[in-house]
Amino acid sequence: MADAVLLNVVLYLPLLGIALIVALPEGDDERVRSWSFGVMLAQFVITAMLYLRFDPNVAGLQAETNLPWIADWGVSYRIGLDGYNVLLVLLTAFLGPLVVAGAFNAIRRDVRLFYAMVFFIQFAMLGTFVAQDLLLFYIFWETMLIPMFLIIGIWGGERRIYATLKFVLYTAFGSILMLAALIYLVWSHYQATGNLSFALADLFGARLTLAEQGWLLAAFALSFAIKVPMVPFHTWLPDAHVEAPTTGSVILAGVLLKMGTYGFIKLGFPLFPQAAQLAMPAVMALAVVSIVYGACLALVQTDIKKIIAYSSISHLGYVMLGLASLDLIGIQGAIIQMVSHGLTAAGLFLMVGMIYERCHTRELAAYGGLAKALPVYSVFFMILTLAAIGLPTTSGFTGEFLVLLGAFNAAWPQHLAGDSVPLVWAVIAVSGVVLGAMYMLWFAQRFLYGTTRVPHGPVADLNRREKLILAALLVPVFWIGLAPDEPMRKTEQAALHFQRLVAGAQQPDALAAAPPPLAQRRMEAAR
Amino acid sequence: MDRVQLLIGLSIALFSIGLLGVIVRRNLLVMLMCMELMLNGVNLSLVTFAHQMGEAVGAVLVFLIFVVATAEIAVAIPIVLLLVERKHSLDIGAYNDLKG
Amino acid sequence: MNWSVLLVAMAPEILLLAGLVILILIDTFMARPRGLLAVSVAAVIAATVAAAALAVIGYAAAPFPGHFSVDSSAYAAKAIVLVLALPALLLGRDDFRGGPFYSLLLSSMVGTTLILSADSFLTLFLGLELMSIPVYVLVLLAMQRVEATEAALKYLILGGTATAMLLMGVSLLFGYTGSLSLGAFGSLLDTGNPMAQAAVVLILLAFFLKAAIVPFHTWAPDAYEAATVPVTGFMSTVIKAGVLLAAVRLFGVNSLSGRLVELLAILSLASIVWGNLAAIRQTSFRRMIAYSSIAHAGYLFYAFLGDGEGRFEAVAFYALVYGLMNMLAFASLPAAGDDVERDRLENLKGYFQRAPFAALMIAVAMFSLAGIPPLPGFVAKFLIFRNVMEAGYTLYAVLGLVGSYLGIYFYLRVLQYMFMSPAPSGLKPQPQAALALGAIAVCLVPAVILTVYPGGLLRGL
Amino acid sequence: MGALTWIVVLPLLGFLINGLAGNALGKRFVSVVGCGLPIASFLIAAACVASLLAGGSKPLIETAFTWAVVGGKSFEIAFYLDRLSAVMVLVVTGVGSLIHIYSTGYMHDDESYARFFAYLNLFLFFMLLLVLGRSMLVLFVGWEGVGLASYLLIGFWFEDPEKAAAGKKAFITNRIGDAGFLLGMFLVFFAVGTLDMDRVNAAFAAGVPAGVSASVIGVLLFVGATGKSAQIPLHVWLPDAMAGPTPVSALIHAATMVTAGVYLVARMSGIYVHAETASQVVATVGVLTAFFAATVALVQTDIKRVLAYSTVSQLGFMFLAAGVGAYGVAIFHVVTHAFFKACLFLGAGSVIHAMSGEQDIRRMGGLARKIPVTFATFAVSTAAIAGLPPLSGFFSKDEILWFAYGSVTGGSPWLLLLASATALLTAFYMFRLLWLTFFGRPRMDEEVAHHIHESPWSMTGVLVVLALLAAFGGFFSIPQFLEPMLPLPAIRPQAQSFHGPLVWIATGLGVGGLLLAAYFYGNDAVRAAALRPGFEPVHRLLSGKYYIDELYDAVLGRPLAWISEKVFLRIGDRLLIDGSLNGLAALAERSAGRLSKMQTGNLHLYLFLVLAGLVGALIWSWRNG
Repeated sequence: MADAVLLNVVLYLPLLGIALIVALPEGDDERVRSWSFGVMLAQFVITAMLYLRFDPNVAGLQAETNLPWIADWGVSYRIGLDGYNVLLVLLTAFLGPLVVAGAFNAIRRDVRLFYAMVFFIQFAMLGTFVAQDLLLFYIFWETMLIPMFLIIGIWGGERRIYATLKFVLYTAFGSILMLAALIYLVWSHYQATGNLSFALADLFGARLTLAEQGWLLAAFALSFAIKVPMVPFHTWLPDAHVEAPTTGSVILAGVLLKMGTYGFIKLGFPLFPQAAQLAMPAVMALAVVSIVYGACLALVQTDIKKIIAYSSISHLGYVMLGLASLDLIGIQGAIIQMVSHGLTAAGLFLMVGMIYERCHTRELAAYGGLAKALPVYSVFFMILTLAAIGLPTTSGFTGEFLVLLGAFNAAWPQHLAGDSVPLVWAVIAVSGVVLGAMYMLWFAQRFLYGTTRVPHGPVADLNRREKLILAALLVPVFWIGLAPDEPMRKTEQAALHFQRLVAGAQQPDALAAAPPPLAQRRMEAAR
Repeated sequence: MDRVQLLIGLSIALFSIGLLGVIVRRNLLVMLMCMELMLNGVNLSLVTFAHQMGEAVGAVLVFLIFVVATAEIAVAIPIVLLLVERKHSLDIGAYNDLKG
Repeated sequence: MNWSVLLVAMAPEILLLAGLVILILIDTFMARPRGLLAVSVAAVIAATVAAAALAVIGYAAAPFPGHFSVDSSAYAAKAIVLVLALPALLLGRDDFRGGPFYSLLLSSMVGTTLILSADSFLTLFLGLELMSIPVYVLVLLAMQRVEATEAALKYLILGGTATAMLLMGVSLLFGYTGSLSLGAFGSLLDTGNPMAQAAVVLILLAFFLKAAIVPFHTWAPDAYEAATVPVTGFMSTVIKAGVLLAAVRLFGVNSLSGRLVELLAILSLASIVWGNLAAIRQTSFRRMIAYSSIAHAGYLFYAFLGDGEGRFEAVAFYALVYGLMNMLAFASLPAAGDDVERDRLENLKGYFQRAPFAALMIAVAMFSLAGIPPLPGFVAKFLIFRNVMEAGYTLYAVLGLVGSYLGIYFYLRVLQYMFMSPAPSGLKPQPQAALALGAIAVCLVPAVILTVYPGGLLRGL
Repeated sequence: MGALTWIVVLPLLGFLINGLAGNALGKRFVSVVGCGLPIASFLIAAACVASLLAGGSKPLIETAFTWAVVGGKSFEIAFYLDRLSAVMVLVVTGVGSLIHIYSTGYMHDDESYARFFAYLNLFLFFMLLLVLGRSMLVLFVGWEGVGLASYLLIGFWFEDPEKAAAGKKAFITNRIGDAGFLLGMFLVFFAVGTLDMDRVNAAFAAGVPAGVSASVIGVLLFVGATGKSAQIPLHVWLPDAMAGPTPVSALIHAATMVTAGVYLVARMSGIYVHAETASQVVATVGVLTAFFAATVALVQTDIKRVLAYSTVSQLGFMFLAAGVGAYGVAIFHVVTHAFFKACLFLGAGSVIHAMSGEQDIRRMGGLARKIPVTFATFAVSTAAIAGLPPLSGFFSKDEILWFAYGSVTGGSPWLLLLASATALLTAFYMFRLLWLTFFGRPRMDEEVAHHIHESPWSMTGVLVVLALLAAFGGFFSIPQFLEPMLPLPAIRPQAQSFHGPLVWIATGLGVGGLLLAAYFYGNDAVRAAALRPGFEPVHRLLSGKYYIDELYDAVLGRPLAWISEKVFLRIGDRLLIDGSLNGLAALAERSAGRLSKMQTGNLHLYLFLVLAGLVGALIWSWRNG
């Protein structure tokens, strides 16, 4: 009970934060900054408490709130923590203060609106993760567009308008189809069971023909794949990242992209297990393509942010690969990889922002030998880079290792059974670690080593605030790298649940034989 | 063919002529007249039906229509006057400043 | 006839009429008329409260059996249109010096409330005309710009044509069924008889024309652009809501079938796409809203594909939210001196710098109209497409949603102007007029409530 | 924390202290920490080994903590000490400590003194993880970790793009190997369900588990080994790695890290004994690498590069041994090689130090008298690597040749042939190096010559110790020491009688090399110079290292860049995806324009639309209504 209250507090603190800074007098930017930071910090502390109180052995929801919201259509205000979201909620809350602190210097225009928007998006993201009701999830999911649109569009770079419109229109298209799909899903579930409910718990295992599942999964998957993003739905990401202010990039890479993968693991696959099983080879293929494609493109970028943006595509490919493996280790690895990427990518973008504030360019060619000019900066940068390419003892390794192990574990038996395609994908994915090393080290070498070139230099090394931000960021990086056991135990139940739902579901011909009423009526309409 | 059908045909003819008139004629006043014509077509049919099935209510509607038609014209004429005062033309083709 | 029943049942209409009479008296006998706004606002509020109250207690009666009856849903509908009329009144003063505005608006309101409890085509026709004719006048009354007369003419001629079509349909219907009751219309929906078909189609198209559905939408952009802000607001919200709710009453609970479905679906879809696309290129804010309102008319008629029960709920909720948001946007526009100036979309550039609050309000309105959660516009849209989907028209629902996707872009463009573009030189911040703030409040408060807890209203409907 | 854990952790402490606070603490303190902790862990290691042997060589196992538990399978961070790891850990900590001490002298004037020791300690930490890890996971952590350390140390002087690039090359090449390693590890995990290597070996001892083939695993793991141990085709990084400071070359790229591959194969011998094909691959690759590298070493002129190629070549020998099943012998050579090669590199370092940075042996000569200690130690080690009895190299190399020929598991004459040829070449180019460096008349310019001086005792002392080890290390027969756990293969019957002659052959090869070198490079290498024109093309090919770097760049590097740039970025992203999207946007814009044009403002048109709509609707509704 107490936990439920706490969770709601966590969810609504950002709105309180908005109220606070709006109440502040115009122009008192310093206070706006410090108060925002305070609120975010409080949020993180409470979330951490929730995390510690989270019982890894309970399979179902914890800290659950369940109130009728739009009772007439069985929409309920239902939020809670489970293995799926607990780490992501923690991650979101953890990045909050860092994001706020990271923008102290960078944002000088419309400060109040800016922090209001940061709070707003924080609210939306947390809501997306904790929502346990399909419509509620969708609402939070879409809400996120508004603040992001403004953050990129107002405080962004040269081509910010193009980037932000591209981002919104890309994402909104997916969401529209998802909306249609979820209405259809709920209604046919109602037709089949007479229980009109948007609660996820009820919708798992809704009676649907394979064809219906296919269509619905396609609709859901499209919007998730756009958010992840998986190749070929990724072209919004580089533009958004490049044009977004540092904060925008950090939020985007740190949490927002995870919403896509989270959607897959929490909704997309479990809701339509039979179709998901059939789709898995395709998903796996796309995932591996994303890994390689993203890495290759990162190899030829000249804009620092773009390099990291494309590397994100590659790293999230691993997440999808882990999910697609349907192997417990792989699933666990996928969840860890989500968090890991959230940490490292956020850190790298923060650091890009820090150098950008000093040197006012993101052209890689303009830099060189920072290790000499900015030793502290370089050390942090090197560590994050290595974490990103999955060097052991960092979180990146834990994620990649488990994902690849899981993928291989799942693929080898199929290979023995005569289907070597998954094995091929798994092997290609493993070779992805080489590509990762290639672009990241190539990047680091141009950036940190060689003869020293600092645009608008000489510039000061990191100040205390920045050092603290990055140091704080490294704590979980090494924590997950050295002792992932604790977080993984919290997610294990969820991974099992996912595996049971998706891998466990057997292809039912009985369902296909008797289509539910809605299908017939749809045919009528089409006629 | 009996009288009812004849009258209905006539009324529909009136209505159609009115509609076509509104569409093809360029002169504002003529257009307004054509609108009246349409309404009269309706009236005729209403009366006919009312007579045919001995239902008074149809005839009642006719009276309402008269009133409303008058009101419409009462609004329309000043508008026409204002327009003419502006461009000194009754040709509807002259009035297409609003577009896009 | 029982007068007490009459008084109670027709309370909203009577209150409005009373206000109307007082206004006319003031106008006639006072040298320098004052307090017009107060009186009209008082009358509308009183009527609203009455309607709402009666709706809540679920009062039902038939003072004029077969012609005029009321029940809770009718009252709810009336309450909705009346609420929407309030901001229009409040905004009106700056554009209209003097009386006619208020009296005309009130009489139009009387007509609107009338059609919302009409049982026979007599009342319906009377109400429709009573609703429309004052608006013809209102369009040109402000005399803010010369094109107003042209707009009024176009509106009047097309409106008149609509009336004629409606009447032709009615007479055919009368000829086929020998009755003028709305019930008769419902019974005609699925008869194969060509005459009946013609009657239904004619009446339906008349409503299409009033609600500006493609290809009968052409009057809307011109009329909306030339009319001043409050009138545009009134047309795009109250009139539209009135027409649609009347249509709901007309169709009753009969679900459509066969050709009619296709007719409705295709034309609505056409207006959704057409409206959303044509809005992209506009430079005049009101014209843009006009096209968006064409699209929204499409969504609203989409609701008729759904089954009878859900229809009223969907249309009422949608009309309310849509109206509130439109009014919110209109109320928050910069109060530039010249009407043409005020209308130019360019003027919104850098609006956030000049008037943050107003800009945010417009932003809320735009996002809501675009149907992006958590704003109520989303729930409204969801409601409509849910009904369509439930009726089994999955394909149409998906197409409609995709069509609505086309609409996002031009709403975002407004935001881009306000937040992301530098202000054109020579624009100084103007504070919102007190009345405008009042109008904003009238729109915002319900909107917020509907955002946080839409379930409440939906349960009521 | 148990003793084994301490062995590993102490260098880590050193890294943290020197890395975080080094610059503040001052050189003296840094040296104490940097050298003290490795020595400490050497002592602890020695103690542990003692207790191991006392305990009847029952492996010591120490579980630090559980890394993760997934689906009932647990990954544990545990340390494991048996005779094999005992040998390795002693070499690593022992030679490691010596080289640390040496570095205090060698790096004395470097501005990033603390950073250097931090890195060295970091390397030691990972290397100890590698050799002490019980689970392949831990081994892999160390495996990647030493890669990181070598990356950092090769690029230690990162201002020079060349050096930084060399570090990158090393890391990426290793990563390629690691990919193979990972796959092999996955396969093992799939087969056995655990990564603890003792369990794995036990499981395979009971027979190859269902569903996997030992050879596939063996080859995959060997791919990892080729990366780490610079075998064909992944040998390209090691010569470039000489860009790092010389002590690094000695420690990482000669004595310890590069032998990790050999250790892996020996450690996984349980699998390789079932993997005939894999073993043949190992042996073949080993011997080919040995020969190939030796030929390249013939013509190198950079003192460190000569040693680098000789390292590659010697590693080849080790894999040859491992490939024919003589794992103990392989480890034996690992140890002896660690001694003499470390000594050689440090000696080279001392030379470079004396020559104030000069590395080109064509500009040396006549140093013997000027830096006697360095010369003496260098000479001993050279003789050792050349395999002159009774020095350590002689014993290990002899055994290798013997098993290459005689082993029942894959021994064959042609292996012997190539190996012997390589041995000859080795002796030749090593003595060539010795001659050009220390004999003949000085070829360096005046003020360099003027500065030449013997290194401080901290360096020479280490050289002496290593030279002694290189000389007498061979008398401690590691193969017998490892026999209990790594039994030597039986000898083919028809080879039985061949052992005696082989000893003489081996000796002969060494001496022959010596004489040849003396002949050609005696009195200022005039004969070699005379020979030169005849062998011009060969010489170019060899000094071009067979142009393998260029080949890789042409076959892999450039195509990858080209595809990424031209195909993926230009065609994929910009043209196909964004292109089509922008197309759609433009379409919407255009149709928007059309639609607003249709609103001409002409009332006739409006009314006509109404009529059209009306008629159309009526007709539509009448259609077979």
